[in-house]
Amino acid sequence: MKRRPLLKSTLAASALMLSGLFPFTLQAAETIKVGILHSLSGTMAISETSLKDMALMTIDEINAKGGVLGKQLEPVVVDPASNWPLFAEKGRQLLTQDKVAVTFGCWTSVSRKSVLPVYEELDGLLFYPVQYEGEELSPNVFYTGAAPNQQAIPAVEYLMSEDGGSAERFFLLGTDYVYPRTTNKILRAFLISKGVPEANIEEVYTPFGHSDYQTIVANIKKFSTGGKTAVVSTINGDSNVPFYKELANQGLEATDVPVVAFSVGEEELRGIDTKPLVGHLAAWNYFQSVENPVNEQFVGKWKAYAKAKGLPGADKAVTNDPMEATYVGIHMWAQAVEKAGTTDVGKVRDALAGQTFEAPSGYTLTMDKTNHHLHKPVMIGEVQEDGQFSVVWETESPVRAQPWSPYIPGNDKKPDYAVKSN
Amino acid sequence: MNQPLTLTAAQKAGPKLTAVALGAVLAVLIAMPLLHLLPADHALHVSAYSLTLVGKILCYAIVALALDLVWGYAGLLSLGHGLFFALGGYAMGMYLMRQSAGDGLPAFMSFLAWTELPWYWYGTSSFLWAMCLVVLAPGLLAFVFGFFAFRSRIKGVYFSIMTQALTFAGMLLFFRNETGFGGNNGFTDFRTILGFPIAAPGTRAMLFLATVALLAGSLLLGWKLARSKFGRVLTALRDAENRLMFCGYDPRGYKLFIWTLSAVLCGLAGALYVPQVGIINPSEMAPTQSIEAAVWVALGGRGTLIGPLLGAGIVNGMKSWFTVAFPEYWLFALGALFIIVTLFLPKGVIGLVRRRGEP
Amino acid sequence: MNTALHRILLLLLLALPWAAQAGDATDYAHASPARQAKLLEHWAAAPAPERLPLIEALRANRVAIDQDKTPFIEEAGGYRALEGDAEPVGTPKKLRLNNRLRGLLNTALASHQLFADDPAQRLSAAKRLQRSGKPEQLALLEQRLEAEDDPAVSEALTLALANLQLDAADPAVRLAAVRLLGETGAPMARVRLENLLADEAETDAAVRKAAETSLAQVKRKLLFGELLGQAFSGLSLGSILLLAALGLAITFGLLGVINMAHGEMLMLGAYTTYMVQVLMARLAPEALAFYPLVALPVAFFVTAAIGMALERTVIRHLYGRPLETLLATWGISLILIQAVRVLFGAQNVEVANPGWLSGGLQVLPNLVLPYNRMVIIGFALFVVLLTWLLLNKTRLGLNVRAVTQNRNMAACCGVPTGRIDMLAFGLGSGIAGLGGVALSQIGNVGPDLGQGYIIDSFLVVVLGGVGQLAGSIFAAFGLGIANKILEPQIGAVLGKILILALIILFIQKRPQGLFALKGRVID
Amino acid sequence: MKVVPTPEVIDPIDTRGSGRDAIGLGRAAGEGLDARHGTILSLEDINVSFDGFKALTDLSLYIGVGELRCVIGPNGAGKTTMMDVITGKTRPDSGSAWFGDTLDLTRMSEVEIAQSGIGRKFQKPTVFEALSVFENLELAQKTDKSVWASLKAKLNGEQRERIDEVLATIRLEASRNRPAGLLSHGQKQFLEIGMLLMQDPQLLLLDEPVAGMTDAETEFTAELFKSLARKHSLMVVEHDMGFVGTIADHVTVLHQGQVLAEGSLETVQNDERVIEVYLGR
Repeated sequence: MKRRPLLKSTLAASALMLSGLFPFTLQAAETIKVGILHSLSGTMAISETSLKDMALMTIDEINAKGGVLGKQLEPVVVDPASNWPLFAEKGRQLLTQDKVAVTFGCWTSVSRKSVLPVYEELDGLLFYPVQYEGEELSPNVFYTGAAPNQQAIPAVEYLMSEDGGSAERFFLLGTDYVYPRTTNKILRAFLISKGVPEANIEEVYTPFGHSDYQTIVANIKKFSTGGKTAVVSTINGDSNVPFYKELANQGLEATDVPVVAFSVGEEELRGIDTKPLVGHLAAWNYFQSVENPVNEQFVGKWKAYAKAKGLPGADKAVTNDPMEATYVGIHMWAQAVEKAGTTDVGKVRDALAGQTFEAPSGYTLTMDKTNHHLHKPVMIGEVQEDGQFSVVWETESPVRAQPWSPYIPGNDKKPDYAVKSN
Repeated sequence: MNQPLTLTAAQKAGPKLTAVALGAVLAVLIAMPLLHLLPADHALHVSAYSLTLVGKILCYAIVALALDLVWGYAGLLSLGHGLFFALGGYAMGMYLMRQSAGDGLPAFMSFLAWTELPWYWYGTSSFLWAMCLVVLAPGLLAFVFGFFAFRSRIKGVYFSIMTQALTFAGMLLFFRNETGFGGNNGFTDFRTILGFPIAAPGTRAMLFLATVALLAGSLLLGWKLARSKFGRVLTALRDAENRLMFCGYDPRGYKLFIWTLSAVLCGLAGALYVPQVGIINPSEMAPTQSIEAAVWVALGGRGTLIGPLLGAGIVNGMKSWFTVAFPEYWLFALGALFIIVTLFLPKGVIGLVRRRGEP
Repeated sequence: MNTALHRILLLLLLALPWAAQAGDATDYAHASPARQAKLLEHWAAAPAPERLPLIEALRANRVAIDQDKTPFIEEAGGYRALEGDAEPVGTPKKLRLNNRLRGLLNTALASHQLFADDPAQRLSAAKRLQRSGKPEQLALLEQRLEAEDDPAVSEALTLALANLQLDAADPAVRLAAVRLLGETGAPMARVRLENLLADEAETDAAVRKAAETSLAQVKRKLLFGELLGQAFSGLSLGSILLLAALGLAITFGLLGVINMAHGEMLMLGAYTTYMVQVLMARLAPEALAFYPLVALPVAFFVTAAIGMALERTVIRHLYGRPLETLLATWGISLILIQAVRVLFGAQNVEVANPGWLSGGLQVLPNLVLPYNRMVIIGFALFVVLLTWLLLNKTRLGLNVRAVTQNRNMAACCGVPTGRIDMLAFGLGSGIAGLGGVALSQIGNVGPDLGQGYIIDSFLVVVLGGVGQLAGSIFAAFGLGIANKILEPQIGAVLGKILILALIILFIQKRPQGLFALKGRVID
Repeated sequence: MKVVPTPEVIDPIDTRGSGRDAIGLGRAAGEGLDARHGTILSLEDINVSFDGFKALTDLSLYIGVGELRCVIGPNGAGKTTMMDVITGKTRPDSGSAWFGDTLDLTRMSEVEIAQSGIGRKFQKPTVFEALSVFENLELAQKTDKSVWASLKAKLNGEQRERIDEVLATIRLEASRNRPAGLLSHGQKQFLEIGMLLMQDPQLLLLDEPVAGMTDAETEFTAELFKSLARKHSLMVVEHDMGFVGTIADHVTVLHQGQVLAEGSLETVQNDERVIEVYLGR
């Protein structure tokens, strides 16, 4: 029996490859499959897990009302594990193996960039719920988060206003990746157009997962002696906690140097002791503390859902902007499918243009007729002791998105409608 | 215990059966891309999903094999092979980016407001030069690092930790936007390779076949090396380096050769990986990725040639399946698998298969 | 009883003038934000002691208005009218504050506090006015300086005044102010002096000359503070690295286990701190401030127990196969991370600095040493001492060293090697748990906490020399300080890359680390 | 038992070329090794210290061409450290070490030293356990040892014969294809000696070569060493006085890193200081 070993290993290898070759296919005519592509493990799980849960809740809500086109929605949850190539692979799997009608997912820009060619190639439909840097407009993606002009610019305008503290010096601090870079680039151009001299703008980047902000906070302090200073923070994820802790412990208060953050929401504040942060700011299109009946219902539903499903930390469940964007996105898609009478991507895409939805932010949001972005209100919130934000300023009406920011040279030639990149 | 080669098993099994078994796998692998060319509704059609998935795993298998050459044979555990893999991938990615950018600059550069290509991008629009880079970048880095490391006789855990530091430094460097490799976003959105659209079934099939060829070539190379006196010197080096030195062999040259060769193989695998998965980003250099590669080798059985391939296949196959079947709990399964293998299968899966084969 | 009576009397006294003041609170409540700001500026320039409670209530964000815009102060269980004795119509809504108003309130509060009886309060008010004093307050400050009898407060007031006197018409006054500013090391003084010198803003030659001298003086002082700050942040980073690596110095350095799950022991220590905090908030809220102290032993024993359990079930089988311990512990780490993620959620959990670990000590005008960092430096040294004592002065330590140096010989001498292995691994894990408690006070507490420290920890241990406790200490502080010297020059990312490159080069020179034992090589 | 021929004076010129190939071991001094003055190894004033501990103090030792020298001494006398110095594993703090008249051992790497003709057997038998006995000998064979050569190396008939010969000498023909790890302790000792023979060095350093051997094996080893002497120079470190007595023409006693006594075994054994060191008087 000496001949067996190699044969066996060879067979094992080929069996393995075959299993990848012919995955079992399930056909279910009575449901519409909906893909959910959020990392449940790895570094991005911290942000994306709650979006997955929110998507599931919204799908339950739609199903409870009879589904879409009389069919129940069937969520297909996959875990791309914060691994960017895996996003593309899972996206392809959702489209070709599971044949989902639409996908809700991605958080980081790199994950979106990774799946984008797949969705364009297979003509899939992706709803992306997070604020991002713009500079992209794909016919296969609907962007329900904010473009830079729906978040960053209004926030800086507020800082420059009397109420915001009449800031004249700006410390642009971010994690070194494309969203902070683009945002700061736009902000710099914007500030200069408002007459702020170059010397009054400082741009600093830290690596992912940076946890030692001693030097940077000391530099902010030094910078702030030159005049009324504000910090614009695009620090991502985990680095926020050490940053804010250092800020508080080195005695920089919001009255001296306010920090406005674009990536810190209610969910992130759950992990921070907010007492020393009172007065620091965040700019979003939605806050949990917004007072209106739709939001009351939305927050209530989420809390009940978290409790019912036994989600970790359910007693302290909060909603935030990307969760609202997910919620809005799924509902808008469902409405568009009803309108089109089919889940066919082309028809749904057409039906989505001009679609409206009464959102928890208290506004009726409209999907733009051409540029695949929502018209959104911009709100500035101040951190409160209880980890919530109180809105100190908001736009009078929803703002149309400018995915191609006019502050970036060359963008004036970009069309304001979606075109495939290849 | 430490059999120098799988070959002992292969020799026992008889050349005929080995050839038949290997031939069968090879036939399946060659058939796959051809079946992919069939129309989508054909019963035997192999989907693009399956093809890219298997293609990706084959690339990983080459990495596992390359790692096994240095770990299993020469006893040098590298926790930084992801760096060489990524460098090869980036070299290929540079070419692909130039292809899709046409005469202009790659998109991320215009975004940084750069007006001309940095010097290290020169010539990357030529496929040939890009291929040279695929070999040179990982090869040179490995050579320089190896030269110093082996000169000062860094070995064992020290060597592993240093390689880990190396890949970590590489990751930080490539994450920087100013480095000129697209920062965190890396390279995506490739269109054509050598003028062929990258998503076309024909291109996919060719890339897949190239991967199969590289894997078969690496296997053959590994087999030849392991059978040569060189292979025996490596085994001797692993078990008793001092004795070998007092026999008059200079271990530095041997280590450096196999180490550089392994890095180049990884680079080639990376170059084939990138057009198939469609993205390269610094997270490929994350230390955890390299540790995972070591796990593939250990799981399959190190010091053998087939083992690492099996290991890469099993872990990645499981990963693809688990992340869909039970997304929340797959890490438990993966973690448990590592523990069970190290505790109960010190020789890896291949050891298990062999033991069963013997009475 | 007596004090309560006192308070009521005081309140009555204070209440009297309110009527006369014709309603500052009402004025404020009715004003637009811009007008509110004007009011506050006015109040700051002309403080009236009766207004103090109003300003304090405003600053604490406890003023609300009802539908008729009548101002109320929020108190335990209800609302009390600030002026008169009206009852709220409907539920009063809090008056909104923003950062501008908060800043103005601070200044106004300081103005009012200059009249306080407590010199400490006056001192802090004067110090605040050094930073935010407005020209309109000039007269006020002069008046208070004359009335002041406490020397410390006087000095602070003089300085605050000097800031404003730079714009005085009389060159002699300006000269005195400039000289005075030179005495301080305040960052603000530098800017003021620079502005004075720029663009020929100062015309008097003598003042200019004095300003130049003062500016050089201030700059020197600032530089000194900066360097001290850098040294401190280097030490602080070093102490954090040390705490993160110390447990590994035992499990990896002494036992030879390439413990990839070490980071997760840190993480479990931090989560234990969180649990202790939650439990104490529920069971013993009055002692909540001391939860980190309670968490120390708890975290030590929890992580030590988990470590020992792992040692008995998994690692025990792998001694002598170091590279395989890497794989098994990697698997363990994956499981631990996901377990925490399932139990506590993927999000970070909130671990708050208690009062005594919040804020910092103002050492120099431009140097604040945060309490949590100072405590952590001390704690790191304490843990090092503890570990050293345990390893060198106890029977257990002797046995551990015996087993790690020669397992078979130790077994022959009757040392229960199995038990020693378990205890040593438990000790290493426990120390990692202690490190986790400290880390929870600095950064975030989430499932991935450990992953961020594992590479640094290994580098520290390897750089110091495996098995060398002293080496780890030097390596940790060396890395911390080198990092902080490089960071301001070339940025955080390049600094870190450079450090890694230097480590790789250094290991070439000394392959066994900083503190390797020289000796006959045993094969 | 044969009578041991004790060479009184070693004539360097005479030892070249005469009776070289009795058991086919090649020349005593290889190309490039200049030993015209009759000493193959000269250690002069060697000092080695480890963290303050003086392992060797002003040690001087000369070994003649074709000599068989035994080095004895109590534990910690510095015997192994001396071997480490000769083979380049430890660098002396001061002093000089010459191989022949021209090769400065303190400036050569371990590999260069090995290639120039010094072979070493470790105290603990060290063989390549994963390789077969035959492969162990093959690797030790004197040949081009560069990476490139090893990639295309193929054994020719002559080399095979040579391996077979040594296999016979060390009596391991029956185990030729067994992995070396499966050999007994004594067999490993012989295999390591066999590897030294394959390496064909001018100077052999043998650290406790008969430890763990049976009496018969010890006797056989003694025979082997005696037959090697004259054509090769040998330095044997040994505790077994009986063994030393059977082979040694010249004995050096080390104590606390210094040469305590030198001469014939008899002279040494009668030396007062040696007795004191050994018997602790």
